[in-house]
Amino acid sequence: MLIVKDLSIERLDKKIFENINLSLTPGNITILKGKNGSGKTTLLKAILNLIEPSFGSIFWKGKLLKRNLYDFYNHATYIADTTSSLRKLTIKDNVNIWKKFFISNINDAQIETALKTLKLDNYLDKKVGTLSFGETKKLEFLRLIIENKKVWILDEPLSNLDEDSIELMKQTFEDHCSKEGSIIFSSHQNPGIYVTEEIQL
Amino acid sequence: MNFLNKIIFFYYREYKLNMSGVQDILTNIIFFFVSIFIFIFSIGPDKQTISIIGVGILWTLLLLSSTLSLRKFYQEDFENGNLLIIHLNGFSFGLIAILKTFSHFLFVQLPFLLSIPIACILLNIANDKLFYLFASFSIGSLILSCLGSISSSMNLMNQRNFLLGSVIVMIFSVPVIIFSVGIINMEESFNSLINILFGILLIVFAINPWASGLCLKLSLENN
Amino acid sequence: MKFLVNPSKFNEMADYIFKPVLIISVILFAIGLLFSFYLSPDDYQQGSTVRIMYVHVPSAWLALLTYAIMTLYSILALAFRIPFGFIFNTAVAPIGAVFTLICIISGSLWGKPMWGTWWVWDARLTSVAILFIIYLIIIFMNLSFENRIVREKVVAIFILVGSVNLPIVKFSVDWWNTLHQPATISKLSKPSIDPSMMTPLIIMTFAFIMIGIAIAILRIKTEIISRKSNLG
Amino acid sequence: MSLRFQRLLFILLTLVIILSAVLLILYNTRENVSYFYTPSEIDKSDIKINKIIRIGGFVENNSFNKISSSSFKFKITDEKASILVTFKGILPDLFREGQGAVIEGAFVDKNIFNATNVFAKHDENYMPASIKEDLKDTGYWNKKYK
Repeated sequence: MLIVKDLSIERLDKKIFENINLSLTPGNITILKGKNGSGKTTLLKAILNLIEPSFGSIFWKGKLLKRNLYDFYNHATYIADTTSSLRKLTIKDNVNIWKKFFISNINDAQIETALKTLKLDNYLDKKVGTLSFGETKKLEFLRLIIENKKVWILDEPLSNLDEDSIELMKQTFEDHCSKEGSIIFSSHQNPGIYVTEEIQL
Repeated sequence: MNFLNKIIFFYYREYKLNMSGVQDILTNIIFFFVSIFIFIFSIGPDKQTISIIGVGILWTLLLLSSTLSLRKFYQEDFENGNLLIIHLNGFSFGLIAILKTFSHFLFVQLPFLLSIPIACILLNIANDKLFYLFASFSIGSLILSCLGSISSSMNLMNQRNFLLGSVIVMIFSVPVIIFSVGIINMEESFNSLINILFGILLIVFAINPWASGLCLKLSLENN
Repeated sequence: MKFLVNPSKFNEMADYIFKPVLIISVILFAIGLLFSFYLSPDDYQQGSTVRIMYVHVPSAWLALLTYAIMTLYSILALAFRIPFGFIFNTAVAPIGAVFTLICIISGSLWGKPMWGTWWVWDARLTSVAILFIIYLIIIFMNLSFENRIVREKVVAIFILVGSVNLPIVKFSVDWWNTLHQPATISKLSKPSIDPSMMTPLIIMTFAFIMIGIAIAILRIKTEIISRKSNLG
Repeated sequence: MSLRFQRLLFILLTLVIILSAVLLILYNTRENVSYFYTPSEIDKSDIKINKIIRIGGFVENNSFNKISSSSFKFKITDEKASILVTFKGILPDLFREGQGAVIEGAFVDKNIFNATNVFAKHDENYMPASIKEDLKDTGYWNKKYK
């Protein structure tokens, strides 16, 4: 599906990384490992076509990503390491906005169970701004369920999560893979999650 | 149609976002009125003078108050990553710029437009000028929204000098002010002046998606 | 002509031409000032006040020319990915601002005795004032971004947006009634200025161009060096 | 609405909009950004009394009258209409009969304009003072320069 070929990126004439090759096929989990500033986020942004590669190319479904961008965006969810939920609104409102904005085909019961597993179902009328950092992070992952897309692109999903939540993420990941989905995520620690491909930056 | 739904729900999102911070909009309007009071008191009780410079005061304050809310334009959505999410949902940056401009007009400028009649009473502006005021202000504030979009997208990554965005809006709004104040003072040439204003609106409206879109993309690439 | 778009070629070329350009500009200034103060005649209406023109007009031309070239380089830099355009814009904006300022100051010194006022808000003077502020905004933008890639591109976009002001400055006197007189020298018609006054004007214009090029060379070279050292 | 289609749409829309906008502006600005009115424009429209406006034109020949040391009376004309102007204050050096001028002020009654400011307007012609005399002698002067 997604193939990255000999990708190199330079910024201000300085090489960030060179010759990255990876392929993301259904049921695949790829991890990007590396220290801070090694270019994990840059690589993810290049995959999202936000950053022009200096050399090499990215393909989606056999076509150049640039030519097939709209289709790719329709199949991918990106979660950055920021809080994209609106802080002044309640969890319920946020979920509603996402559900409508992404034209989600998920029904309310599924969202409720997801909220339950994330242990957020008691705070539905609480404003996001009053939640703890870990909780907002978990709320962010709710978007993965709501958007219900094949390719997940996650930037540092496991930082700031407790062990229970990491365990939960593990299960979610495996679940997604068994449904022919594919995941690429970055991490600076060893997550202990089963991955099919590991890329060191 | 799928995409039309997306646009409608983009505005649903904007509506929710703005209503959650409705006190910000109200504060803007309070700023507008308090400034009018200050103008009236600093000029003195001469009703004649106030009614002569009233239109100028209205325009200055509209400009100032709409530049006050410039940082709300893209900055929040940029910092919390929503801009990227919207883009990934199939909106090109140019389209985001256009939609956001209309949203700014709806939620920030429209309240001003609605409060103009009250401001007119305070500033002793004759009732028969109300139509001209509305005509020039509705086009002018749309132009201000477009300019605001351009300048605030330029200054997304500008961490040091917040005022620069306002200066950019103000310097480009000089022709707008010239012509729209002209409408009030020269009612006989209303048609051609409103056409000029409309022409300026079309130009900034056409430039807006390109300039803002490019700046948005740049800032998202590099933050 | 590669030195116009390539930093290292530009550096080579600059080493060759910097000194000659500087010398020529000094000579031209000497001749031009001599002409404009002693050898040119008084105007039939304005008397000797007309001599302000020999500073005012070249600086106004150069203010416009600088912005036009910056616009050109912005297009080159954004559309054809030529980074030298960004270097040029950063380096040259203050020069354009200074030319505009000279133009404004000499203009008001000229306006006071002739028109009877330092300043009026007619279309020409207003648009030049806006041009000056646009230059200032470009300079301040260059100072206030931390990320260089974003900064130079955003500035280039701003230059392009601001270039709508250029035709307004140039044609304001033809399109609208202004207190400022229409253009004396234009392509379409014979200049309405006497040769004896045209000569110092042309000499002074070339002197201004030469000094502008000399300062631009210096500033572009420092800009290139500072960019290189930022990387190291 | 793919991203490329959005882009194409934008390009087309931009071209159409900019073209029509430029036409719209050029068609309408001609009369309206004037720093001043000409006397014949004043003649045609009915300008209100006591409204501050500017009028530009030439000082009519043989119309300049000095009432006292700092108060003057003259006519501003554009060869089709002329307006009687009174002014108290200091006139600029360049102000003389036959020369361009812009005056700022208001009509005190239907025919008399009271100027608060007078600016001299010079034309785009520059020539040595000596040549002007030559030209006048040959009669070439009036034909070419106003």
